[in-house]
Amino acid sequence: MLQIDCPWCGMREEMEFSYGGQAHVAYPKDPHAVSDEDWAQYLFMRDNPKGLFLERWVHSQGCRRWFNVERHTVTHEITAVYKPGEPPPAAKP
Amino acid sequence: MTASTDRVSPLENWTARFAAASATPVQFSIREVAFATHINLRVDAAAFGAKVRAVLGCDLPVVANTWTTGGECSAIWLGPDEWLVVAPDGRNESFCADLRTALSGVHHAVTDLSANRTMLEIAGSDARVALAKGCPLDLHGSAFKPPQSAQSLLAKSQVLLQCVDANPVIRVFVRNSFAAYVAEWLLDAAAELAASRNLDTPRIANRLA
Amino acid sequence: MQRFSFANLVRNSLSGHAHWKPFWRDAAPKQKYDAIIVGGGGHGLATAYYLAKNHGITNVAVLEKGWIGGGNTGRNTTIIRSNYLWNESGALYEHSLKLWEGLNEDLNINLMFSQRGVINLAHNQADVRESIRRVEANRLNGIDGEWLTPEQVKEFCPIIDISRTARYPVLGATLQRRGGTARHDTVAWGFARAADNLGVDIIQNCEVTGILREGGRVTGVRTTRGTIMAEKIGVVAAGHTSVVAAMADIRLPLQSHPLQALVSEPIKPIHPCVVMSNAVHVYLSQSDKGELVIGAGIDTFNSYSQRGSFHVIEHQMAALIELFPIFSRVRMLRTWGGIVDVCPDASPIVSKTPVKGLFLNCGWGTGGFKATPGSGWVFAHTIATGEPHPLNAAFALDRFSSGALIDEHGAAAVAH
Amino acid sequence: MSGTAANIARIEGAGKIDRTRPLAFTFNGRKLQGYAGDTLASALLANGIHLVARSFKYHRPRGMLTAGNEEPNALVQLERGPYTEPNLRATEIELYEGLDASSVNCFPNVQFDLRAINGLASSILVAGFYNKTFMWPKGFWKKVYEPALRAAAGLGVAPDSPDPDTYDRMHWHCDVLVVGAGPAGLSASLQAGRRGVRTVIVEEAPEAGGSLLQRPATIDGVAGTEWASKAFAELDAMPNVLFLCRTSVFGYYDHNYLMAVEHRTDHLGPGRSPGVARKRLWHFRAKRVVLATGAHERPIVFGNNDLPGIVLANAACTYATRYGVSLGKCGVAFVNNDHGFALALETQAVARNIAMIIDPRPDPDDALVKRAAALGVRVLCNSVIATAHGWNRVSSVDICPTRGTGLARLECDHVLVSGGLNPAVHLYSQAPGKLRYDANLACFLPDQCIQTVEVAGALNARFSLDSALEDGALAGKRTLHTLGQAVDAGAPAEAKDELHILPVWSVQAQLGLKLPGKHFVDYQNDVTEADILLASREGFRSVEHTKRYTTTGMATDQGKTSNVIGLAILAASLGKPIPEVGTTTFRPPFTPVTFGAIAGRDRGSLSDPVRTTPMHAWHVDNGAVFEDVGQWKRPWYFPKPGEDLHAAVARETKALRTTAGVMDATTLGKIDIQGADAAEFLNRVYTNAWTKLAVGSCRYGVMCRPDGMVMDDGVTARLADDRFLMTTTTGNAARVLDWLEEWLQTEWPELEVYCTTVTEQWATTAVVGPNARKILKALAPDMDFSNAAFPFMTFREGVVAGLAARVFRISFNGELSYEINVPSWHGLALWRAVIEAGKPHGLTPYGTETMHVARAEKGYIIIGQETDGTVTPQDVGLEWAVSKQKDFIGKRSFSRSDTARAGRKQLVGLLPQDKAFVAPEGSHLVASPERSTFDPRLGSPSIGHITSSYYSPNLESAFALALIANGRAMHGKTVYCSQGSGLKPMTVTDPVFIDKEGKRRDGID
Repeated sequence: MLQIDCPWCGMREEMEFSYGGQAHVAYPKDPHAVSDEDWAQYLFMRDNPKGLFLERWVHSQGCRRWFNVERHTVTHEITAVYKPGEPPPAAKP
Repeated sequence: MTASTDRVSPLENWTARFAAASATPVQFSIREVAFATHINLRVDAAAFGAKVRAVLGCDLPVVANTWTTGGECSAIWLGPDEWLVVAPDGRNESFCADLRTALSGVHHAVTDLSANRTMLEIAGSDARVALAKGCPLDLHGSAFKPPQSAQSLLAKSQVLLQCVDANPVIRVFVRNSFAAYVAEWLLDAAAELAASRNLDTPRIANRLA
Repeated sequence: MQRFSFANLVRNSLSGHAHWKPFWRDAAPKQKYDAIIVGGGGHGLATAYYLAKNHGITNVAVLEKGWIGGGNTGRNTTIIRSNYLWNESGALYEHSLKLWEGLNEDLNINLMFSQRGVINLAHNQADVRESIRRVEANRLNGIDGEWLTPEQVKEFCPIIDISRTARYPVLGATLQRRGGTARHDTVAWGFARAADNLGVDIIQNCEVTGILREGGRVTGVRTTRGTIMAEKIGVVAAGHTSVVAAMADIRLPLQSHPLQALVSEPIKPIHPCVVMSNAVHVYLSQSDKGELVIGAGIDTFNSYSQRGSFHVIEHQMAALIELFPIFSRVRMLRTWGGIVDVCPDASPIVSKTPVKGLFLNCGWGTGGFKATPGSGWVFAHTIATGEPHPLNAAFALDRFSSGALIDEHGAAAVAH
Repeated sequence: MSGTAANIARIEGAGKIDRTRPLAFTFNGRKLQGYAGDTLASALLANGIHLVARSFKYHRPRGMLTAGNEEPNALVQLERGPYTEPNLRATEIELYEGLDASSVNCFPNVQFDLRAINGLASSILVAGFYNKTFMWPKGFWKKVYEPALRAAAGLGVAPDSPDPDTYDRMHWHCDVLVVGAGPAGLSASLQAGRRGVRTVIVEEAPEAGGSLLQRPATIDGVAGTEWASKAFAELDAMPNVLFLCRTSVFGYYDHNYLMAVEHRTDHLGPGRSPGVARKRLWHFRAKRVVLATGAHERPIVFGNNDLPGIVLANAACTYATRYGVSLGKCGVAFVNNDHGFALALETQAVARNIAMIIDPRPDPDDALVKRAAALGVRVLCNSVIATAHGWNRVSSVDICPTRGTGLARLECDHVLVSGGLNPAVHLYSQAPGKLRYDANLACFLPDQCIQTVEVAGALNARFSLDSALEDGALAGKRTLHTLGQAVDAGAPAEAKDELHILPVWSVQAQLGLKLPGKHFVDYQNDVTEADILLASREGFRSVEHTKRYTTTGMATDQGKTSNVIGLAILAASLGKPIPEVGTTTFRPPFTPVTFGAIAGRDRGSLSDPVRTTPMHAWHVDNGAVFEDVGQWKRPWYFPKPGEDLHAAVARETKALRTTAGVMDATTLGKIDIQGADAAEFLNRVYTNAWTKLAVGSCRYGVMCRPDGMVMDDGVTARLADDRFLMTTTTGNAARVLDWLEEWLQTEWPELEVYCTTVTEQWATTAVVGPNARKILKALAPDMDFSNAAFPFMTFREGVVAGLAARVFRISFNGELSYEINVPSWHGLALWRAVIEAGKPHGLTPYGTETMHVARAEKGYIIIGQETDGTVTPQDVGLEWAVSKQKDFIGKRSFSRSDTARAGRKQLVGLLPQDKAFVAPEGSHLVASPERSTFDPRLGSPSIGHITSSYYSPNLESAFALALIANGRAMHGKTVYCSQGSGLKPMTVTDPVFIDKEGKRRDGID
């Protein structure tokens, strides 16, 4: 069980949160202007890196706020937590 | 045709079981606090907290997971722009109306949830341990004390915990349909602690105090 | 190939088993192959075997970053069945099940394929509806399936609690009698042995680090053991497929998650079949050694670590004990995790890619083991001919653009 | 027979058992006696019983190899009936009065086991033998071979009745978690405890002390045991310290989350602690962890090294010093390191039964050799034990020199073995921490870990007492330092202790000889050295392959004594150094944990919340049969005496269409949506338009996922310009709220909208049917229910039955229908008033089944029944609710080739030609009798399936809804329900069966 630092509530157990997949997947500005392939990119295609990953979580049993997390998908180490609208941490070397 | 205007709380029929489980209140007690006014309030507190205060006589806490009290009310932090206002029974309609008036023209939401939830109040030396059996929060006396509150899980139910006294007295807010489950769960937890009194309950309770 | 038989076993026992040969050669990579399979799990090894056997393509290398069968092949609950809902899935998994039924003879190894029957429990009215829909779909797809009443469930598996007052009452179940389990590791070893026998090079400890391309087509791979050329490359890397595909700049609709399973200590045989319950996420069988083999759920988050969270197991155990109260005093012995690559529609991708000569076989999610022979069969066809086999045509990558998904999540169990 | 007399192997005056408290127990039906403080193993040995078990495959006689959690052999079935528990290790069972244990996996008994005949076939039953045979003839696998294999499977037996015990769970946060209360763990704990940080110490044994309990020691001028009990007392008195004994940490998970199981009542015996949970599962979240898990001694592989009487040196010492048990009259020790050598001497000091120490090293430590001489023990250097002999117990050993030849047979009745130490790296490895092989110490040690963990004591290769104490203190200080305490973290670790070990993994391999007997690596799974060599020969050269092919390390002891030896033998066979072969990864649990303990308190009524509405008590009192809808219990139907589902639903449905029905609709999700942009928000999430909806009116809405598939539906009312009340399906209530929040917070933060769930604020009573208006009038005389004043798809606030209420005129059944909402605390009162008011008007309570029938008669879909995540609004005939003008979530997906294709499956109605035929829901349909079965060339003949199917007393016919390919073009055609044995013809119709014009919903004014 992960321990996640909700940007509002502080450190809480993973069981209070729900996972929201990759962060920063932008809704196309005009969905009707993009091709089926590009629409499929938005709908289904996702990064799936072995390493640092920017992802979304929601504190569903707590403050119900969505936020972003930078987490390593092998060690599960959480290296950053930030609110929606805030920029992701600079790419690590 | 008229109905009885007597209200029925979700744990109306549990009074006797609660009383039995509270036989030694210094160790554990449990009761339902029904029918209090619960108002969910969404607003930008930094900008408009004063308007709210003018109605409620109570500041909205801006520190996460805390509660404040003032006038007839307590306000419990639920999120960065969300509070639960708890007031005595019967104040729901007037407070809702007054809040709406005070906040008119401001982005806000005032929602009466007085009948949405009930409240269990548990107290005594075993209370923290009983909760620790199913709640992943750090409930140690140094970590969870007035004026703290927290939304979390108790076993398989979402709950709002409010520490109203360090002694401790802890209020467990639970939605109506989960109330029986949470009550059953708490009674079961407390009974186990009582049965284990000669084994380890005081020692563990003491370590969480 | 040294034949496996009782007579040969006895003969070898006389010499203290000194003369058994390796199941497969420990091959060193050549400079060039006709085809390279990236990933030495069951699916990759089966692909290599059928490339050689069905298509005569024997100059094939299977590249495995660790040891063969070390991924999900050796980390699952070994359940084999073909009772999928949609026609496309049913056909593919049924083809696989038919291959399983002759695989011992084909590979000359005892895979301990045990057709003890798989039952899927229904716990509410929505489950019942979906179960019947599935059974009837299966029947019309030539797949065996039956609907059992609670009493018939009890008869088939006497230790299940079917009392109506249970928190998750058993309202019935589907049964596929031809379903069952097999010995997972042996499947990888058996395919490796048979493929090796046909000339396939199985190269372990060889990690692919790059995919070489020229003018929109593949030319080879860079590996930790040097560059290896081939004009056809099949990627069958399960949870790691996204990582390998990214080397060819391909983004996939896959997310990798940890999936856990566990076994109990061996106990005397008591559980006769495979029981699955989607509603409470439990699946259970008892191995020929006596261990209860129990599948748990996946962690919700992406991960490449072969370990999961304990609260997932706690949830499983609570549900399991409700269904099987007598197992409360049995003990959990081992837990493990695999990395499953999950597609949005819970169906696999067996497909060509925009890069010529590069083929993908992935997205089997939590259900890949049962598909091993069928997956290898159709993927070998796809690689050999450059076009999908009729059985995997629907499982192409372009379904995510067209919308022709094959949604095997089962109907969402919600109602008014 | 007196207890004392029976304890033939007790050493006078030795041990820490309580000789004033004899305990009677039973083993394999024999009545025996031990003492408080014994384990079952020590009590059996005290009674001279060495043979306690049989091995898994060959059924060889086995006795205790160890005295602890690493025991591979001595498995017993404890107790009988519902309390029985299989495969417990006798070395871990604390003796209690009346204990009843028996051997597992032997028939008819442990002395004479018929299955030992397997041993004769052992030359065939080698590793992986089953992969090579049982294939011919093909049908025999299922009928003959597998049943035979399964008949031999398993060890103990599961109980045949539910568990009478209860289990508990606890979440606990701390600054420092110390695992292991041996010298190093205690030393670290004292550092932490005295600093006042929140500390937890977890110890597997009943008391603190670890090795101090079994080895003579002096610390700070007092005996080791006294030091340990003082340390315990000091720590246990600290309010910041929780000291748990009889507790095993079995899992080390992410972010310093550790799981432990506390055995709270096992030592008292079954059924003696009513109300007390037998085990408690601890969930620790620790800021820092100190692992002081010690080390396991490991055996040496030689001929017949599994005979009862052959034990690890540490175990022999423990039995002598802690339990006062002598293992025999004449023992020899076979050790290859100073640690084992010292243990043999410590045993001798108490038991006085060790004749000789056999040591392959040329030069054991001088001081130890001198002590041996003083204790009267001969030391034979440069020598090994080649083979042991004996029947059910060792009776002699063959000794031979490490160089040269020549065997000498030595009579003995027990053998002490020490092949070195395996630090207990399991938890560290789980963390996950990397291990490194130390060639000098011949063991794996912790190397690097991604989590904040310290290691101390024997786990950190500090094998001697002084060094373990120092190491523990240092680990404690380092931990405090990283917690920000002003503590000098101390100097970096110095050189580790020396073992002076000469690795001997297998005597055969060491001598380069073939020796007689079986040479066991994994005792319980009967894996021999020959099996590992065979695996290596057959190409299983990765350590994981070898493990899986031979099953080394996969028994219930999880390879604690066998893993490293197997690895070393494999490495030697490959001519590689051990680090190049690697090690297997250790996974939880460190020690087996019962399923019940893991399930904890989530049993029975607490296994999952049962959610009920305020009216539930009335439903129960009035005989409702309930169905599970998610966690809710909803009335399914209300049978009258003698009625089954069919009869009750026929009656209820009839009433709803002819008089009136009443249903509890409280469980529908309700979301209060407020803010200036609320209408715009609904425009984006629903497929239809919301801006122009008048205040006081309601509208049906469908929402889609971005892929265009229907996700949920419901009626939403406009309470004010800037306020809507959305309803959702029961099962999707939470999901829809999360969905709305997700879009608001992450995609459209600029929208001024707040969502609040009010599902349980309101209790909802639906009054339905031609008489509904009459009933409402009776209940709310002050409200105007005329069509003009209160038209369809509007709501009004008013007083109903004396209660403030909000009444919605909406209909999920085509009838005149009012849904009365009152605060939930008034729900039951209102319901009762409605029932009363309805009595003159034929008001009939109905459940979800009748609701289903009624809505299906009108062709209304149910999410999750007509939809399954693959269905668009157009597929189910809702294109009227899909806006052509505005954009909304999912709209883009409708133009994809497959989604836009003609001939998709579409919702239709079906009328069976046999009106009595109620097709089972889920049945499939075929287009013609000629093409009704599977054809390998053409595939499935199914053109779709039945989503809903009922008998309608109103239609006087069964009817159904179905999704079939190109269905809207097929109205009037006959299709066939492929059901069981036959094909039933059905006519495709419009999905609306009743009142297509929609007249009924206005009722009679």
